[in-house]
Amino acid sequence: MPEVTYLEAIRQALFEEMERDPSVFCLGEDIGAYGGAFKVTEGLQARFGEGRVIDTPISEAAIVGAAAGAAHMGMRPVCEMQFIDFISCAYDMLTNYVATARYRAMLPCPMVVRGPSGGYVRGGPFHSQNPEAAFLHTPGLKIVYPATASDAKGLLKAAIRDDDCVLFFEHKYLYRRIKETLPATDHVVPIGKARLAREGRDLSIITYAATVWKALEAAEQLEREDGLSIEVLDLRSLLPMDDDAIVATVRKTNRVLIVHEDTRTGGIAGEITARINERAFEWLDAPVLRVTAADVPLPYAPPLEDFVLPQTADIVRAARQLARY
Amino acid sequence: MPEVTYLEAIRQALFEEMERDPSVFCLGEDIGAYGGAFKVTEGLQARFGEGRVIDTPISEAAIVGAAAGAAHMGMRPVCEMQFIDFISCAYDMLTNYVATARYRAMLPCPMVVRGPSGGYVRGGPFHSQNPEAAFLHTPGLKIVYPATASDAKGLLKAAIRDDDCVLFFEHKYLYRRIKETLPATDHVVPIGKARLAREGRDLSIITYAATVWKALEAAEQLEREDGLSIEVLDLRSLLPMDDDAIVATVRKTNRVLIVHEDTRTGGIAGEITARINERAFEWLDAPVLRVTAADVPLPYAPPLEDFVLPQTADIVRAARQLARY
Amino acid sequence: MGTRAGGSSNGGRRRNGGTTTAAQPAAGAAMRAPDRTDTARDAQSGLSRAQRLELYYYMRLTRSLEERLVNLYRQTKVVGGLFRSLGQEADAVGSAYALDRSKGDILSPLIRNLGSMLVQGARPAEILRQYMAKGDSPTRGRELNIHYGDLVRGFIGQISHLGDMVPVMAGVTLSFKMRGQDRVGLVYVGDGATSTGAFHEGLNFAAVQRCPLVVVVENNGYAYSTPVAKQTAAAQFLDKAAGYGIAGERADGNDVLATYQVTKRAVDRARAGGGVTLIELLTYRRKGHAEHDNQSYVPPGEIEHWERENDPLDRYSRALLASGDVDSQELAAIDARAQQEIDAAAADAEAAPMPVGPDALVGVYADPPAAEMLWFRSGVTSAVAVHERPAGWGTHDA
Amino acid sequence: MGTRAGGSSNGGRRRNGGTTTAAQPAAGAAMRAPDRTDTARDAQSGLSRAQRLELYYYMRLTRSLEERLVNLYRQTKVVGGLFRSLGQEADAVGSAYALDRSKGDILSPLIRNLGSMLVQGARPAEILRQYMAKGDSPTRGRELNIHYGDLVRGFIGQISHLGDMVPVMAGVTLSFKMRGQDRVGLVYVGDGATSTGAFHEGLNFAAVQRCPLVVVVENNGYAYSTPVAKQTAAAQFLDKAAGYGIAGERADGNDVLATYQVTKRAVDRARAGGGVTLIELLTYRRKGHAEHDNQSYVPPGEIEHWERENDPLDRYSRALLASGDVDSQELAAIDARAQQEIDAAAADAEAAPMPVGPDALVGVYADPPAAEMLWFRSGVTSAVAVHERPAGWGTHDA
Ligand SMILES: Cc1ncc(C[n+]2csc(CCOP(=O)(O)OP(=O)(O)O)c2C)c(N)n1
Ligand SMILES: Cc1ncc(C[n+]2csc(CCOP(=O)(O)OP(=O)(O)O)c2C)c(N)n1
Ligand SMILES: [Mg+2]
Ligand SMILES: [Mg+2]
Repeated sequence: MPEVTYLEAIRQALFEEMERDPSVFCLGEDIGAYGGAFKVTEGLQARFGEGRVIDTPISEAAIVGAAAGAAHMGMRPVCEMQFIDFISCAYDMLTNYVATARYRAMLPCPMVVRGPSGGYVRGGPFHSQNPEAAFLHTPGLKIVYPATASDAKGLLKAAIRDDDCVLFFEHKYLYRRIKETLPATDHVVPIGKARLAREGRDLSIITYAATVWKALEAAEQLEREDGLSIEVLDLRSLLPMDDDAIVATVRKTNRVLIVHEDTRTGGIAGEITARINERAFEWLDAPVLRVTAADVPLPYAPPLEDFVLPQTADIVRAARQLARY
Repeated sequence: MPEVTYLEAIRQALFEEMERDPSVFCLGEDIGAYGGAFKVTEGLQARFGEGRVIDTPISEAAIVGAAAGAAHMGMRPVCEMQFIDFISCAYDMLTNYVATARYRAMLPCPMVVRGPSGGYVRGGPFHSQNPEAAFLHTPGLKIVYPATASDAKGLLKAAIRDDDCVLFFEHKYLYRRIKETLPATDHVVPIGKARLAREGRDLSIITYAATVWKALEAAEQLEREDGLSIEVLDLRSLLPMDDDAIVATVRKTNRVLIVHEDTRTGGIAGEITARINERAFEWLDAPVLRVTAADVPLPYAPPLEDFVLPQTADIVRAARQLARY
Repeated sequence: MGTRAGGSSNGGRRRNGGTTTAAQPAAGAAMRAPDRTDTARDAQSGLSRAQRLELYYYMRLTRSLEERLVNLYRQTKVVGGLFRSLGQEADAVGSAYALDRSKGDILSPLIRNLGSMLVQGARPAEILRQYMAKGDSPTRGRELNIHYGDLVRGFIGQISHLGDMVPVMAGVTLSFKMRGQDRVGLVYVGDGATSTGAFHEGLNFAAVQRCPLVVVVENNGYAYSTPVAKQTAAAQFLDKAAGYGIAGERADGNDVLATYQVTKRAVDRARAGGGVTLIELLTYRRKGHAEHDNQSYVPPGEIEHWERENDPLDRYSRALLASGDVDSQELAAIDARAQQEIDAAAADAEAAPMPVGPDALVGVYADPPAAEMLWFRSGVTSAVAVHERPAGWGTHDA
Repeated sequence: MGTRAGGSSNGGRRRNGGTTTAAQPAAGAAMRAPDRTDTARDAQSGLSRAQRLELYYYMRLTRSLEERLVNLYRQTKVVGGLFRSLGQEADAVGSAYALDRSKGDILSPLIRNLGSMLVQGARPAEILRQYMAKGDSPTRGRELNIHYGDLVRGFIGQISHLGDMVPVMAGVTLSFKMRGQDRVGLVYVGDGATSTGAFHEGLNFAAVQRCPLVVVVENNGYAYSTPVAKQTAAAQFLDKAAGYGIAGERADGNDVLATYQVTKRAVDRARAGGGVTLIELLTYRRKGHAEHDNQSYVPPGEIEHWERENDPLDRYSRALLASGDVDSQELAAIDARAQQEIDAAAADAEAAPMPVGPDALVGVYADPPAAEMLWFRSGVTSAVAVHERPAGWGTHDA
């Protein structure tokens, strides 16, 4: 089996699910002949036709709303946001209409909203966002944010098969930078289960998406330079969150560093910290600490973006302090 | 001085600020002759004219966007969302345009977005929301959510005078249920400072908005029935948050219960817990615990709403457990 | 203005069909009077006598049901606000009647479209239970008033956020097109809702995709307190159609037959692959936005004028009587029958139990099936201590 | 179609005014040739000879500046993507030229409206610094490309989210009206951006308020890869005007004088209290959405056709020469002058320093003036260790 990129893994999942299930279809801006801004849907329209790979007007609320309507009728739409930053235009539709459909009206709403997310790519404040925290407090939605090609494929397949709406965030920094050989069989990764990306004894880093790789890099350096054994937990699913995996790693290492790329205040680290407090307080030998972006819109210039976003060096520095605590 | 309600206090703030500063104006749906769905702006148009109290079409994104444009030009607009639930329609405009204006473009954007928020009123899933968590991770916005008539007036005045955008959430359950004699002078409450609503030694309840009253009720009961001395910290400002006040109460009582009306997962309690971990971990004698709504859209029927939202009895129960820890 | 004869027949329509049961007598069953000329078609509308009486029945049922709701509201048996469609019954009933339930057409009503839901098969007992937040109401007490739906009968529950149902119905009808189904969708928006971004995005999306969708703009003069002149600078909502490249028509929404005809043409167009039609129906909201609204913003005499000159039920019963093949006893019998149904439904609904607290945790997701019980609630079924119910606790103000 | 003579004079216009400085020679200064008939008005446009040459200058400056940006982009000196307006220079320049800076008119450009910003006084050095993310660029390295503004010169920085500038400009111009100021606003939207909810809400709001606002829909055939037929079913964007109850006009956007005239009429209407005008300008995007876009979706020959038959600079220089009062040497001198300005600006911009990390924390709020330094960063000014820069790190793909 050849290695495939994170991006290619996503494309494979779309292809395979569309082949498998005629109710799956894609809609979004420029996803047809052009194949999408990042070419994720390249070749899909050629294979499945204009009827199942639909170029839409620039209207994210309509894309999401129309997907919901089609989903009620038994379809399984996959919406692309050209950049995930534009999901904010569909915020009302997602949080009020889609998320509540089953609960308030017994309407099934199986759909996926996916799109390129995250920074580290000089995209500036409107092409680099991490929207997970904005949706975390909306019951009725699910949120996944894979860090590996294998998880990208497996989670997207699970998302498409899920009977509720799944927000599928793709880290654009990873699109073409990571490669992996994928399992040959129909590869589905269950939503709601974290992945132990590295085993360790001294300290746990809990993270997801692009910063998983920074955490792993930091872990290696800390092992090499400080002899520290670092565990890295890749959450993969943010809603629902894998409490068991979180508690297990806290019990094991008793020291937790949460790393995420989103801004500090109101980022998901807060929720994780609260859960650790509630479920594993007695196992903590040190405060749960956070390495995150600074509380500013993400700037464009490389020195500014580098300064605002969490870097491997930051994780190393923070982990050293926490290990010494 | 006669006692005034929370609602009347808000109206007074609007009147006084519009009298004081000709650049202050109001816009929103049905706020003119009708005086708004809850009559908060009653009498304003009669006093200040149609030019300064503007009935708009039903378009929250336009209301907020137009306010931003006017604010750039030196005006100080106050937007009403008929129910705060409709702020979701302006989510893009607020988080992307307004919040970043100063940072990305050196554009001043002094404006207020206010509206009736919160539950306990049989409003169902779309007339009861608490949107604070959706905006907490957006640097550039400020968020206040007063619990008393005096704070409602003083914080709204501060919000109108603030040089950035302030989201001013009004709890509709409190509108006509609480009364207070207000200070006679120009009463401004600084944004970013919490209020010690009750002093205590054994346990701290950190909360804001309507649940402040439930916490106070619980505190009385706990004092009476269990002899517990409960401190109640009313945050008032959620962004920026008063870290010093939070740390001070943790150091004093060493036990913290956070109470909020919003859903549990992704609610603001997570952020508060993280800050306590970072700043006062050594002072904790017990895990930080949360009393919140359940993770469901807020249902309409009284038994369901009562079950989902945090009640005084819940706070009592939780505080007892935490005190015993 | 919808006065020309609709060229299309209503042959495919089977109203009193298999969806009614013995326990729930068929709506309109009273109108079957085989000894009369039931099948004679009205020249303009193409509707049979039975169908024209059925329209009357649904309009009467709408009005009487709302009147009953007012009584219940005054008795504080309605939990939330009460939203009337007084004076707009023709527009909701006539437009919905143009759909074909036997084909699986789907409708998305708004708060003033109770009549349209009744046409699609909603039952008074459901409506009453909804308003009273009963545990066996269609939404099990989770949602307000007429915010509920049933895909089998062909209507979808709205949410409060105005405009949002337009994109949703674009998607519903897109699925009809994708699957080659012979189905049509109809979505209502108020004059106020046309100002929303969702209305625009959804309508444009449907127009480009040529979805089989009818968009009915109910111009009832006001959005809450805001008159149309403050909602749009356009001379008429019909003028929006060209901007989306779709067909447009305007009709007298207080004339049930005209409303039916204009909608029927649009439904036929949609079914024939002709895409979206925007219909502006002119009507008037005689009651406030909700029961608490005192309508202080309405110019004096305006409401009385509409009540006197343009009540849709008065107009229609006069027209039926003038047509010569209906007599006033028949209409009185329909009125009585509607009343009986409502009486039975009200007794039923009042006796129905409220939901119990833990029901609230069920059904947010297919998987997991229920939300976690809150840690401080384990083993507790009633959340509220008796003393927590403050005076004034009750319906919200707007 | 903008061919009738504009009745209005351009008397109030003072282009080369007090905002230019010795260090920054006045744009257009080269065109002052007092020995020629500078004040002779063109019959159709009402523009003097000097003004007509100024239009040429701005169009040339736009094109040459973008060409320089292409060079810099290929040298990887541009940090993000590069967005061209090749073939659309006339539409941006001609429309912006209808505003009156001396009156404080304000314009909101989009990504293809570099020309309009130059007209309002933006300087090549600023543009180059922006694209290179320099620390002394107008946004200090915080925002991309031409996303910046200056209220003094009268243009407002866009954000990426399409449509959002329409409500914002509704508010800007609402403030003009509230304060009784004699000012006008102009906002651009692409054919694609007309599909957004924000466009609709903002336009409707401005229409109802009769704001002094001109909305220019630049119909350049595509939104990224999406042709207009997939964006709207309307025959023309002009058809949207009636739906908002506003004035509408359509013009040839590749004819700079026609563009100027149609916009001037709208500006005059706005200034006279006549409210909003929607203008559709027909043009063509000859380059891809951004430099990386290979335009595979464009039918063969289409670009070449527009290049050959309808290049706005070619057309305009031919027209100027044909008018008889301009000769080719004059145009060549303007070309050279534009080139010199760009050369100087580029040298300047390349030499300018990048911002430093901690600058990022300043200025989110007026108070507090800076965000908190991250705890793990205290005392650290460079966040990134050298080995962290992976291969391929660089500009994003779209
Ligand atoms: C997006 C949004 N904003 C505000 C409201 C509050 N609201 C509820 S009904 C209403 C007026 C609706 O008027 P219209 O659309 O004309 O419908 P009508 O009530 O006249 O049938 C308003 C402003 C809402 N439901 N949704
Ligand atoms: C709300 C929103 N959705 C998607 C995008 C991504 N996007 C950027 S430019 C563009 C195409 C714009 O087309 P048009 O409005 O015609 O402007 P043009 O580039 O042709 O000038 C798209 C889809 C965006 N910027 N904003
Ligand atoms: Mg209305
Ligand atoms: Mg375009």
